[in-house]
Amino acid sequence: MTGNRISGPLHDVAGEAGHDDHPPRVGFFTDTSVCIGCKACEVACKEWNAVPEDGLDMLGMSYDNTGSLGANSWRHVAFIEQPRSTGRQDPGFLGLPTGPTGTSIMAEAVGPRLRDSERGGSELGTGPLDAPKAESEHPVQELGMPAFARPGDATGAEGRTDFRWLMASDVCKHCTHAGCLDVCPTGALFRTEFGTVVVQQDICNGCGYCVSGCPYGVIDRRPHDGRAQKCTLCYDRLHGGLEPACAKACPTDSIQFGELDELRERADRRLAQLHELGVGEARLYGRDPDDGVGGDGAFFLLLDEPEVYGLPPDPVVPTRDAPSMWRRAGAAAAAFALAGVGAFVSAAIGARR
Amino acid sequence: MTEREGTSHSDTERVGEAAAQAENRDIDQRVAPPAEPPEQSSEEGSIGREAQLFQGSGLGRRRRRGGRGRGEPTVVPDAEFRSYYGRPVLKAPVWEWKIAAYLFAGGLAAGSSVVAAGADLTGRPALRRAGWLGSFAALLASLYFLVSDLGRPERFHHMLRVLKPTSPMSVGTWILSVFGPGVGAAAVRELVPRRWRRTWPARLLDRLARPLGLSAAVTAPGVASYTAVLLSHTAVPGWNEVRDELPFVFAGSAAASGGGFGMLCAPVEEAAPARVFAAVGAAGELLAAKRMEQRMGLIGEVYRHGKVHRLRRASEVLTLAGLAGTVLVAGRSRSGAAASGLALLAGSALQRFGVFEAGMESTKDPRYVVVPQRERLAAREARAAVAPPDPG
Amino acid sequence: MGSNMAEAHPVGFQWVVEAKARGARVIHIDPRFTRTSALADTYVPIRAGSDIAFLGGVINHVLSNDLDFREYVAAYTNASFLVREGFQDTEDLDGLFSGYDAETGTYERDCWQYQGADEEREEPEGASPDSPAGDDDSGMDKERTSPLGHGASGAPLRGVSNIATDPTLEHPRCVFQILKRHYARYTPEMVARICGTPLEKFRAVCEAWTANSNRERTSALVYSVGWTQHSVGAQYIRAGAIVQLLLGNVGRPGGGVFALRGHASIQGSTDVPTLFNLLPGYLPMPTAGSHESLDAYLDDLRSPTQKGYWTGADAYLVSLLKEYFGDNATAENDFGYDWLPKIDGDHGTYRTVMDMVDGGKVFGYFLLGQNPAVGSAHGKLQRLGMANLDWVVVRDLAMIESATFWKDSPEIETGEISPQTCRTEVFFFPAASHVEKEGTFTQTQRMLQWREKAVEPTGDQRSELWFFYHLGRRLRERLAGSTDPRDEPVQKLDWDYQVHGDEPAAEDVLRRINGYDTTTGEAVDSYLDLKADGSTACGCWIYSGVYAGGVNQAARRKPHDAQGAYDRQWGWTWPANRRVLYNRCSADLEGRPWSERKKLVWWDADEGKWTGDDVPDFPATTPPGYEPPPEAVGPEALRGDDAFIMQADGKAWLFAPHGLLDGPMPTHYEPHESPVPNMLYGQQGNPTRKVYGRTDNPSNPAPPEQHREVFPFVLTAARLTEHHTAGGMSRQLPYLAELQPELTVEVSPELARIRGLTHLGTAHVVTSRAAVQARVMVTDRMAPLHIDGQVVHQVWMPYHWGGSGLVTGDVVNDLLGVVADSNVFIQESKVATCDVRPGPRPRGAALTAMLAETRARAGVTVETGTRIATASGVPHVAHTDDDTDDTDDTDDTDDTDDTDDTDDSDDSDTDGDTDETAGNSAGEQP
Amino acid sequence: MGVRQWLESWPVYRQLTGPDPLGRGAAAQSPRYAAMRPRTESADRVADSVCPFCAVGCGQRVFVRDEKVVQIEGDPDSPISRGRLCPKGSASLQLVTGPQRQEKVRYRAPYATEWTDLDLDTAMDMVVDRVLDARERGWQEHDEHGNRLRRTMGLASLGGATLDNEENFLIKKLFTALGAIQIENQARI
Repeated sequence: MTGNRISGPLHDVAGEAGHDDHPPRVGFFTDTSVCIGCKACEVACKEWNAVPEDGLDMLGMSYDNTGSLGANSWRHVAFIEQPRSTGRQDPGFLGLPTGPTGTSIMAEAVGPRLRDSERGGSELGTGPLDAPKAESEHPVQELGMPAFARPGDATGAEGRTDFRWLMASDVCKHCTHAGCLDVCPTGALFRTEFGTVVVQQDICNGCGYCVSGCPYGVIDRRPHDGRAQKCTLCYDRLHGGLEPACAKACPTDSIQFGELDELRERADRRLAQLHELGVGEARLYGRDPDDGVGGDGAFFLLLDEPEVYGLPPDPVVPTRDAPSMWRRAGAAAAAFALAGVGAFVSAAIGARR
Repeated sequence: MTEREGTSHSDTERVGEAAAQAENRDIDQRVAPPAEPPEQSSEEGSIGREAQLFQGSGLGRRRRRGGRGRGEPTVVPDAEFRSYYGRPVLKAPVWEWKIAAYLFAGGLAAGSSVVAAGADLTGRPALRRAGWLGSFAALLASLYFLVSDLGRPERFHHMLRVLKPTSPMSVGTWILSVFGPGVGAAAVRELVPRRWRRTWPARLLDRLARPLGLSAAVTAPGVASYTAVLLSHTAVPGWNEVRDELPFVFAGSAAASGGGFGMLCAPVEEAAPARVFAAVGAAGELLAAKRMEQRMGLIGEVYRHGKVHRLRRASEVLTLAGLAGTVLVAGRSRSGAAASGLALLAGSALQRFGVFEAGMESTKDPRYVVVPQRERLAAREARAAVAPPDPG
Repeated sequence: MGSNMAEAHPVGFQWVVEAKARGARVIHIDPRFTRTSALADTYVPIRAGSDIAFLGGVINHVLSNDLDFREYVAAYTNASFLVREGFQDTEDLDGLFSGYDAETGTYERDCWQYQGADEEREEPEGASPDSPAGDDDSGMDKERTSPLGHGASGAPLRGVSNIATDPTLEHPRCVFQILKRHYARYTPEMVARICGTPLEKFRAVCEAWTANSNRERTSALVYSVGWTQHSVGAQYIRAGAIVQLLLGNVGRPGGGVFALRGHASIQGSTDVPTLFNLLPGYLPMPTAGSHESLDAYLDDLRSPTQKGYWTGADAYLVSLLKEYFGDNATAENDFGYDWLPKIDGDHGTYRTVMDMVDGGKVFGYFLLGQNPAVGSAHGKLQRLGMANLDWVVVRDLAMIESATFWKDSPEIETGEISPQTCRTEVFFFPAASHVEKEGTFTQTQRMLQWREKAVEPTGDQRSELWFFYHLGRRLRERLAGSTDPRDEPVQKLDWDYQVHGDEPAAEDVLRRINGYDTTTGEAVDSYLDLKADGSTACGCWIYSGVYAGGVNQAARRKPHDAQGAYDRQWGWTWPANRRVLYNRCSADLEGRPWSERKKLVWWDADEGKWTGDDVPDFPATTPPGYEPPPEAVGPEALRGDDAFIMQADGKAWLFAPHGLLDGPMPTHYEPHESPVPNMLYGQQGNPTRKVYGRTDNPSNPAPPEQHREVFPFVLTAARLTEHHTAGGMSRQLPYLAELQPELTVEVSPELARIRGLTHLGTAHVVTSRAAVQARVMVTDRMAPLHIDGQVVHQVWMPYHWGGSGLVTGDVVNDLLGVVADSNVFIQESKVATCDVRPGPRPRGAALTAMLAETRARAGVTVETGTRIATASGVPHVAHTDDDTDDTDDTDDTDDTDDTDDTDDSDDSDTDGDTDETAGNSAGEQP
Repeated sequence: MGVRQWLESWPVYRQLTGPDPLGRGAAAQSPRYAAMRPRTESADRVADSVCPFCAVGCGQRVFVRDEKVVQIEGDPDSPISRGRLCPKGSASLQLVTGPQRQEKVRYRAPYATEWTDLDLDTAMDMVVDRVLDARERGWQEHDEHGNRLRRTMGLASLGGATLDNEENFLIKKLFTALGAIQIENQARI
């Protein structure tokens, strides 16, 4: 019960939260190197938790039509197309008459248009719904094109050769120090005996503070319902000794559920194995108990920088700075009080004078 | 690029293989060039910039949009920044304008209560009456804003289920629940019609009002400043990054608005303390805000552009004008006092809306999340490079 | 190759991922970079429709470098058999084999026969259920009969013991040498020219594949409908099988040719067929003329002198008739054989639909969980056909496009259909779902798994079992008093199934499919128990054993972690619960495993029988070195090394002397619609492909025709993980619809630039049949190819969208015309040519006009694409009329594996290393 | 509820008296969440099934409560799928319980612009009439060479790849007895 209660490594999260005789901490290890992007996790989660559909819109982000985690999507599979290859993969397009990579085209079409939506595209299901204006107005033109480009037209030094398609299933991180949980004023968010973080739907009054408290942009308030929603790591299933729905469904075991200590060991072994195989860019994300959130209960093996997957590179639980913030606030309050007292005292002095 | 890749391996030591690390760098170096869009040259202009976007920059947009708010050159080189299709990393706060209004109303309630309590103690009945009534009205308004912004307003009372030191909103709720009754009692006493004053409840109220009011005034500094922590204690870059100055900005703003309200409602002769309070508050707010702007890194962009910039510039002008008016004319002219008070009130309100909006804006572009964190990591790595990690 | 396993069979792909984790190398050969490619070690691009050239290149690599598994090849394949002298190869005839008749577009196939065999000439039949389609109408009247009359039995051969062989494989006319010559020009350079596969990539595949195939190691080959849905589809699979046979990868653990099929029981609906040319168990439907009597039918089905288990065909058919007609089937009336209707040509679904369009031939149509308005090629033809019927019965879970065509098909907009003028009566019957009925599905590895009923269906929802049982009951009541002989079979039908309430008992049906002794009523234990004397009844002989011991073996569910390798106590796999077919090949000639690492079954000399981890696929007590007496027939005639026990000669066929209509060896032909000429031969496409030259079925021009620049791009279509086939089971579900909400067309950045397409913009894809609108997905995953010095672009579309459901879109299948493989009548829907244009497509009359204009510009007439012979030395005849050219046809099934499929994508996996990879591999690996 | 009980149910009280002073765990837990169990536990029965989508044949377990399907998930015992399901398989619950499921027979008369309802029994009889009529009209006893055909071309059927073996068996058997030969399914598509 001492130390690192609000930040830093903390071994016994559940115990710290007052759970005596609690089971071991559990979590997810998501090995994105074997993710096939099937989205079974998204669907299995929704079926089990009766999470509503999050919008039937096409987002144009490769095969990602979910966009992000949110109130109505507790698992989100990211798809990233990149002009490079992974580890021992051969360059897929070597020797083809390719031009420059077009992977930028998607982001160019998607990113700028997100900003005009109300919350900048951070809510689910927002994206460029309509065809780009300039183009949809194109008349249907008769194309007197020659059928084939001449050989070499599209070749050259700039030709793309390497390609890889990263897929990764994102989920609530169930942080050791959870920003959402810390700021929740009702106790709706709580640390379970399994060390996970869950919103109690019978308590939440939808203040929305947790939405801003989360350094990963995971939790969100569900429109029309008004309550905050996120992955519960299938709290009900855990009570029954079952693994969470997403991990159970995952066809390639990209999503692994288990005791966190064991998962961390497994992840370390997997990382070493990939490094041995020449996949040098593999790295673990959220595994480190020394990070800004004390390590994640759900952590990942990634093949690129976290931000490429839409993850913050160095998240910090805001609570870490709470003491200093309160000190500053205290000073400001003191100044305020002093000003108040001073005002009347000075007025009194002035009046006497 | 290599360096950046390296930093991401915060656990390379854990891997424990220098060789593996070298290999990583090797690989990264090899694959890096194609990852960079070929057209870096300036002639490609916006296209080249947009090309960055596929690794996700929101910069192109910022530049264009920034045009409205006179875009200054950015500090961070583009190539450093990648994101997921330019999608935000964080969720924009779900809070609406009501929360900004709450910030203002809460500050006003706190400021006014201090003015009222002081007036009570120093025998300034008009100022006292105005103060308590203003404080109470602001308090009611703030409660309305707060509750109606809830997803489930009928569950407002769940706020009192727990007392969480880690939750500024919980702390604030409990502060308000001490502050509120005092203000209420004092204000209600001001409202008791003359003909009821002799009844025993009125007499009881009369007796209790002062201590209760004073208790409210004692908690008022907390009410005035906790809202800054409320905003800063989030992952929202536009709020979190300004955590050191924001309490002073908000406390000053609360004082300015409380004093300003006193100036607006009370006769000049009674309002001297209100003027001082307002002036000190306004000055403090302006100084703190200036300091805040100077210290901000990349996040400063959101404060310097667009709607946020306009709101806060207007706030600054109004507060400055109010301050000048307070010092120069409010002691002599009732209308001058009223105008100054109004200017301060408006300035305070706009400050809150501006800061609120800055937070909203800062979540919409992943750059504000990623770049500072990257810099932090780079700095950490640099430190680590200087002082090799403890082998333990 | 030809399979996008990670996307179309994600859960099966877990075994690939696991194999990869254990060190297997995964190679994906596909026209586009898919989610399978993303997980593969090597992605190899290929032009859609050029797989035989690629595989032929691999065969050439193997043969010209002596990399074949010689012991295996010599012992278990027909490599050493000599072919008749008159045989001429495509090398000699500009892409044709000897025996071609340009008038009919068919082959006289006698000249492909072995030397010494079958001198009297014979009708085919006789391959195994898992061996190449057998048929051969040589000697028959081509105008009228068809090899369709031969079920899946391979080819019957007479005088198999007389076949000349050369064990040294040196004789110029031995299969091995013929094969070598046939593929000699399929050099890596040629492969690169035809397929667009870079030379180095191709060489790498060859090296990986051969290096990983030997005594110690095996490689698996996975395909799906990316191989079957071609005008040369059956030969694609043959080509893959030849590679695997040459490398010794058939019948061994971790080897094989895996067909990943697309529907829950599509394998079952082929085994217990709802197919026009088959009776259950790959017995052929009787053919008019040649199968006038039971004896004639049986004689045609198997030769009394051949080897293998097809000699038991009499028992299989008689037992089927006993099941059909019960006590009414007697020896005296040939067990009711005469009551079976006869076929005489192509009665496939596309032929039928054209008959519907033409009117006056077909009046009523049942659609049973199928949505042809979206899911079949040339959707417009499908819808116009249905709109020209008297009535349609649709049975489905949800309202689908094929039920509502009269009010919301795309033809409403063009005025070709309107509710006020459409006379078709439509009955929609809500169907019970898979949890509301019990029964078995047969999955892609031939495993039957029983489903328990979880809940009762609600309202009018009923199972198909209920519907057809009661439809039959009512029909029988109606016809009970009839004296018309044509009603006899209905009257005589044994329709007496057990019922639970009014629901027929599926277990009883399954028991009778399994077969039983007609005197005792006891279930038989295997097809070896079936008799030709009427003392047994059996609905599907290959399923015999599924109810062995009176127990529903398909319902067995012993947990996989509670039993050994091969999970033999989970479900039941036909035949005989055998998990790996032809597993005799896993042992060497002496019956010893080729290696300890790759052992599966072996000869136990002490016990005097075959044993192992799997059920041995060989006569249990026939020793490895056994030489049968010359008079032996059937199973007794199998030598100790005749591992392919369903083949008439006991060998795997590198060269198919019978059974295929379009050649004894796979040959690269360009797709029906192709942007390039065939670089190997003057013969452009499959010279026997089934074309339907009709004004409502136009083809885009292909070389040597002019104006192919109007449709310069290669179009291919396939599935997405997130949807299922025509969308009836996925577009209606919010959780799936939201994952892929809109129809897209995927193009490379290069093509986008050429055609002015913007990401997320709208474009329309145009063929001579239709224009289909879609959102543009510009992606690096698509890449242009160098084809013989030209840059060829490919475009890809998923085909799941239609007019109903939560998410809707144009029907991609409308883009396709109907042209089919001559062997199995599967349409070529994996490749066509097209144009892509920016912006939305025209609508209504403007659409019709645009298409007409486009056709005119391309010079498309009814003859376009129908001159199927283009080789020099033969007349180039247009085959336009669809009436009488029913000459070529067949049955399905293929070598070493299952056959045709559903709908899917192109690509493939060659999995190296030890373990099998396919999802259909039931279970743990050794 | 006594005052004491009420007080003890107040998390603040539990914070002050229990091991969770910060109110982030045990103290904040609601009774409902403390008692939460997986809904599969309360199923009346579980049926072993097989996924109806593709041909891999993944095992499914169907949980039933009050004669309603409440959950469908992978069967971990299956050697084919080991309990896993793809997105389509995972959506099976929605497939069988969703509002898209039709429950009533619908009938569209010739030239009608809308569906009408029809009684199942009547519909079956109407289909019987039509089958007999189409069979009659399309009947072919012999071909032009006098060979026996004994079949009808008036009827066709498409479908079966999504159906059970037993169902396909009856379909083929009945149609064959009727003389209908144009019986096809997805296997040729």
